[in-house]
Amino acid sequence: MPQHSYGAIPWIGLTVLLPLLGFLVNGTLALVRPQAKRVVSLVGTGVLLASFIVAVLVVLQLRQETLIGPYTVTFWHWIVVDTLQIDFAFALDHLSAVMLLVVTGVGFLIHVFSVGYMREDPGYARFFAYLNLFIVFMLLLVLGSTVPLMFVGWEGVGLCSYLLIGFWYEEKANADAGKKAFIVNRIGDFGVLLAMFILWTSIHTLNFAVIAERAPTMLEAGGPVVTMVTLFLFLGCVGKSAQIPLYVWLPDAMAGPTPVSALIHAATMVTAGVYLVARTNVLFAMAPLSSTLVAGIGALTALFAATIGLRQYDIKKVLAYSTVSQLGYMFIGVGTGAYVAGVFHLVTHAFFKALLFLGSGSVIHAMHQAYHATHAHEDAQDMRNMGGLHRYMPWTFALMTIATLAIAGVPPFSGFFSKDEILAAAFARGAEHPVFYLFWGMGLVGALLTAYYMARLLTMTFLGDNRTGTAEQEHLHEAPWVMTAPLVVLGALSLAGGILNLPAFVGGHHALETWLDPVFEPAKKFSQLVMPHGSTELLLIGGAVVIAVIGLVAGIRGTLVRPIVVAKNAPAEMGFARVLFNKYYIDELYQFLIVSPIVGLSRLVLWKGVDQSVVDGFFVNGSAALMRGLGWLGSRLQTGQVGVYVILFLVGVVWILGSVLR
Amino acid sequence: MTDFLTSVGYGQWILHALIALPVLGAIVVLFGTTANAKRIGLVVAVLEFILSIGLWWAVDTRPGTMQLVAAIPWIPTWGISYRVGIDGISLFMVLLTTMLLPLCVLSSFTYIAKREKAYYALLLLLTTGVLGVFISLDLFVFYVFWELMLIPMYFLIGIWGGTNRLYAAIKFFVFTMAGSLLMLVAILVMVYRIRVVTGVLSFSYEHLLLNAVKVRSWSPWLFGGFGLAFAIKVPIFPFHTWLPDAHVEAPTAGSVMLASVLLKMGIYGFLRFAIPFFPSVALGPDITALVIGLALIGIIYGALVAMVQPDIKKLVAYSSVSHLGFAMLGVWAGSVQSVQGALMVMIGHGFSTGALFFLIGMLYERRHTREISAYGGIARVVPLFSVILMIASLSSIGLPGLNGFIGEFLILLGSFRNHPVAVGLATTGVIFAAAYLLWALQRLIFNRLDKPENSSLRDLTLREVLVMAPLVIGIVWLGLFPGPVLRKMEPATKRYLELADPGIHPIKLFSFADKSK
Amino acid sequence: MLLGPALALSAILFSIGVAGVLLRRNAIVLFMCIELMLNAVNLSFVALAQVHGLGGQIMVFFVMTVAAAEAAVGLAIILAIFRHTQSVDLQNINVLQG
Amino acid sequence: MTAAVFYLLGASAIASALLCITRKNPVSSALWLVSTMFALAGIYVLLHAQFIAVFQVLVYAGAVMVLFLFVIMLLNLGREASDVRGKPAWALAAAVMVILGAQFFAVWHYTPAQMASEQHSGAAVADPLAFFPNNALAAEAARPDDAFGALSASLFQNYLVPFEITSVLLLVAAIGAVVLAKRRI
Repeated sequence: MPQHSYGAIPWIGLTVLLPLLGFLVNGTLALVRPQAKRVVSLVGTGVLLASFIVAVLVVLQLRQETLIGPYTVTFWHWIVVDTLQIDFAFALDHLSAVMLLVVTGVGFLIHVFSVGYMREDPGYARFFAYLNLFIVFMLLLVLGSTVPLMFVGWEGVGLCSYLLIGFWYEEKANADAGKKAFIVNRIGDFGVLLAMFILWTSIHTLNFAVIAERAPTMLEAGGPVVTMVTLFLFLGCVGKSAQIPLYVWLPDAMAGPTPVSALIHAATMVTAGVYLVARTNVLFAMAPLSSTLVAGIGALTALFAATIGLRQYDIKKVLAYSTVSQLGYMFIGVGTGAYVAGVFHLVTHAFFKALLFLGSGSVIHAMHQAYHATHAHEDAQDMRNMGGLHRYMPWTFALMTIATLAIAGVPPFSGFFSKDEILAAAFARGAEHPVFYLFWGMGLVGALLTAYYMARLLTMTFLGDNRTGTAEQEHLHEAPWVMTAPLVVLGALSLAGGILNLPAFVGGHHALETWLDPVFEPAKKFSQLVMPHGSTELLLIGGAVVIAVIGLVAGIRGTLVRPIVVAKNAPAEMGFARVLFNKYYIDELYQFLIVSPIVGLSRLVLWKGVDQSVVDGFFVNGSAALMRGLGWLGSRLQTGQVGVYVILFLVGVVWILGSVLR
Repeated sequence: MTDFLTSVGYGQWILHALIALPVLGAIVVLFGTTANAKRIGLVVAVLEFILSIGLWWAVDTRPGTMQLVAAIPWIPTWGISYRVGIDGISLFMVLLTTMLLPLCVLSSFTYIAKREKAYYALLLLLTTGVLGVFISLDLFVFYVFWELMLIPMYFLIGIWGGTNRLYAAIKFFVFTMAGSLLMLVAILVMVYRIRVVTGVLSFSYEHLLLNAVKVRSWSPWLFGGFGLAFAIKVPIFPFHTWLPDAHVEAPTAGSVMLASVLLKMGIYGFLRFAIPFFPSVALGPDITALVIGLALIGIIYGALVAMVQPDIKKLVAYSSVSHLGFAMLGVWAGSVQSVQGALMVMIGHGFSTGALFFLIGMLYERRHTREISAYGGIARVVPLFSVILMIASLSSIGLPGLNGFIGEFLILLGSFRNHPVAVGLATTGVIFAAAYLLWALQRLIFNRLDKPENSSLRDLTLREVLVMAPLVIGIVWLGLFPGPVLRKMEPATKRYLELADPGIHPIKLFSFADKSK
Repeated sequence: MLLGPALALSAILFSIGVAGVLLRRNAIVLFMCIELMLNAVNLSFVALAQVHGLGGQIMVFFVMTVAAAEAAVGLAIILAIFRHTQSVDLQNINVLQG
Repeated sequence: MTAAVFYLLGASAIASALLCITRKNPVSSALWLVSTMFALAGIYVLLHAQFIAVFQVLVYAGAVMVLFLFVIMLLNLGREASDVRGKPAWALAAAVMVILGAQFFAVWHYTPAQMASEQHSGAAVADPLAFFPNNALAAEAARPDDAFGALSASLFQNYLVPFEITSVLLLVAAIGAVVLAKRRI
């Protein structure tokens, strides 16, 4: 790719360098003078703002240039070994531009929010240091030109999520959650590593652009190599984007502060898997089997997570399972080959899910202050203790409603357009492989459940009568403007997000689709997708809207019909509800099937058994004992009886004579 | 820089200086007073390091052959001469040793209280032994230094060690000695057989390398002798039980030198002697299958057993077994990437495990216990210590962007072509590594600060930060800019691969090997 | 030339001596049996001296002197032991037990 | 004629040896040993080793056996309970006797002819005795007149050093015996 001076584009390095500087400054402050909150917040958010502005400039510059391949900025030769040449280089194309904007934009908003949310926390500086470091790694992931460089970002964000989930490390549960997240991610990374090795041995390159070039010619479409690569890549995505079976870490990740959940476990990191599939679209297009698997697992996760979300009482847990479910939708999108729909849903989801999380953050913040004021020890995140908060937090309530309508897929909001496109794509793909009809169906049911549990969340927290307790009520009040302002911005975005990719029948011209076309063009050769249009399209849309409305209404009425009891004396769940509440006992299953056997095996069998007794005991100490035994035997011979010596003597004589004479 | 070095004739005297300086230092330490023993030791160590930095420019590794070769006849009648030389591979081992020495001396200032003079003298002597092994080009001289290295280590563990240090010291000594005696026999038989065939009696490396092919009929046994000695040193799976005991009982500096440098002599021995001498045996189908199998076991077994260790030092020791299993896989996979990956693991492991042992030593100095359960939640009390411990552990589990990843990535990438299944299994080792180290880290610095003694821990002093700084910088630097190091070692690895090709008909030791391949 | 029979006689005497050593518990008698064995050896020396020259006979000289010295020292030891344990029975002289 | 005398002396030697080892009383076994020695002296004479015969009688029978008797008297051992060992010892002795006998019998067929032919790798040797280099010495010694000349010549010429060593040996033995036996030195 010829490197011309493209105005602002060479400044792309700044978007990563600035947060890195922010991390270094905040990091040293955390160690040296953690109480310098003002400086920390200025540096932390300022750096993000600057990086966002640079990103906008770069993207504007990119819009004017019509470049065929990605624009590469090489900083230095990273790993150089004989034929393997990996550079520390950023590749900027339309897809990474979109991600760049989302990461820096939403990132900036969440930084502003956390200035207010984490104000009293002693680890304030450390928190911002980790957040900045996270942005560095996320940008590395998005901008990396080669798979290993992306992998640096990939595991880097895993590390930051580990640090941030276990931010309040005094609690063993938080530290456990952090460790669990990292290890489950590592299982996913195992897949990415193997995919890299197969790629290297088959087509001798790890550079995304070169992969897109060489794959069609050097690899045979639908062949074993391509399928293996894509399956391993997908294993990485399952680990990172919390799909079945590796989703267990995301609900536990709610142990981290809420801005973390918003930034990492809603908007950016978890979407890395979708980005990876989109980035390597050529390979997935060439491997129909794995694409179908991607869509299948996406659909299954969407439905499965939605069911669990129904009976959760912790506000953040509901949102966590909703994220897992929405990610499932994105994978249905990219699985059916409608990469644009997947990315579009990724963007809109980033907006309204971040808004939902931050909104719940404000609610939890308010509840904390209330309980703090009256020294009550209640779970500030349990919806059963909330209720009727719309009187105290009007702004948060309004914005949360917008987000709920968006996620449910009600027409004017962004969620409707992106989710509808995915379902339409699944329906269209159904024509070729009937199994996609099943995925479409599961997606539809998932949409219904999503609408239901989001409505349930909204009513339990904001509507109905207040259950926090009379004393606490006067302490409940709206979050400070520094927290509500980002909410407003996100509200606007989730409201207007749809215009990014307005479908034809509403007069739009698929702006995002045309923008992302050059990126997904190589995949076109292998899997064409004709979107439904005309009557079928209208029918689908109508159905989706009806589903959304039914879900919402049922959600609201369902929760208001029975009086909700305050958390501390709530009756235990019964029957299937208990199964849902305990998330199908998946965690206990994993613990029983995988974790304890491995630990048990390695303690008893490997360490005590093999290492101590066999290798150490038997061979090492055993041989020592053998020598001692022989010595003892020898001494037994010296009985002191002269007679015995004579006999031994004679036996010797006889032996020698015998051997001589033979 | 290079012209300054040539002007001062650096190439001629540096190798001899590197060997002689520690010995002189040891003597001076012994004759000095106990109080300033450690100061002299530090001066000598720093001087040694400064001298050795010049090697980076002086050694021209482009041709890949031995540089700065100097030979002084020692016992002419037996063809033994004191030949030394350095190439791309041994250069980094020497630099690693000389860099760690001052850190070791600095870290034992407050750690060692009794018999300080002997301690620092032995530490310096150990360095001579180690450097000698890495630069000697004469089998006899190599063996002398190999044994010379053993004795100080034995005393370091035996005198300044923990509770049952004698058992550990003796076990370490007997284990290594058994192996090296077999190697001595192999050396002598090889030299003699070659003399019979060629009529020239000489222990020099080039001579033996040239004529090793002439003793083909003996090569399985000779390789066995060499291989066993190096396998014990690496340590490969069945011969590894001395490592945890030696580490647990050794003082901090001792276990750092043991882990970061002494273990690498095993792999260096394979790269320099065992494989180039008898490639047809070493890289034949069955030995390859055997070694890779053992390496795999080492990786996974080491990681799993490390997971359940109550003692943090034993945990890191077993992690070394796992890391060096990767290196062995890299060496035997026989592609440029995998061998360079093995070298990078040798260097990277030196940094990360060295750092871990230093930190554990500092913790031990404060709380006099290595049980993980005795700690908990100390991140709030000692933030700087926890940050450095976190960096060192992340480098050890191979987080991309730090040095651990480079080595392991190259090994796995390079070995995938001809051992795909082995690589698949080895990569799971990466998951277990994350599991055991993070679990230990959590029990150590996170969780609730419930034990009162932990709340009074004081953070790292300036001296301790000075010890850790070079390692942390090295970890980050090697992770982001491995280019210069990789380029410098590439010619040497290419030359090694030329020597180490099994040829058209490799020797099969066990008949079953044919069916399995 | 009585070589054959002489050697046979020597063998028989030697065996008797050995049997004596095995059977008797009395230290003195043990010594005597050893003397007997030595005489048997002397006999074979002398017998073979006919064939191989006087070297054999000279050996007998040396054997005799050694036997004499051995007898002297042996008996002195037995005296010392006797003084200590009042018995010459080999059975209970086992102070050198390992 | 000489053969007959030899067999007579041989038989008496064996008989007295057997009696020597079987007598309970040490004194009688000592005396039977002396009689064996006399028989042997006779045999030496037959084997043309007159000097050795005389030496045997003088030194061996005379000095050594006297010493034995002296010690036996000193310790006045008298009649002891049968100090012969139990059944297993007999069985072992018998076994050893049988094995030793078999081995000596195997040795017996090594006649000079056999030895000579073996060294010539199987070829029959005409005159086996000529084969042995210093056989001439033996022939000369057979001459009756100066039997002692040849013997003393080789003793004091070829074997002078061992001769001196034995004298030192005797000296040491004497001192040793004195130190051991004396109660207080």
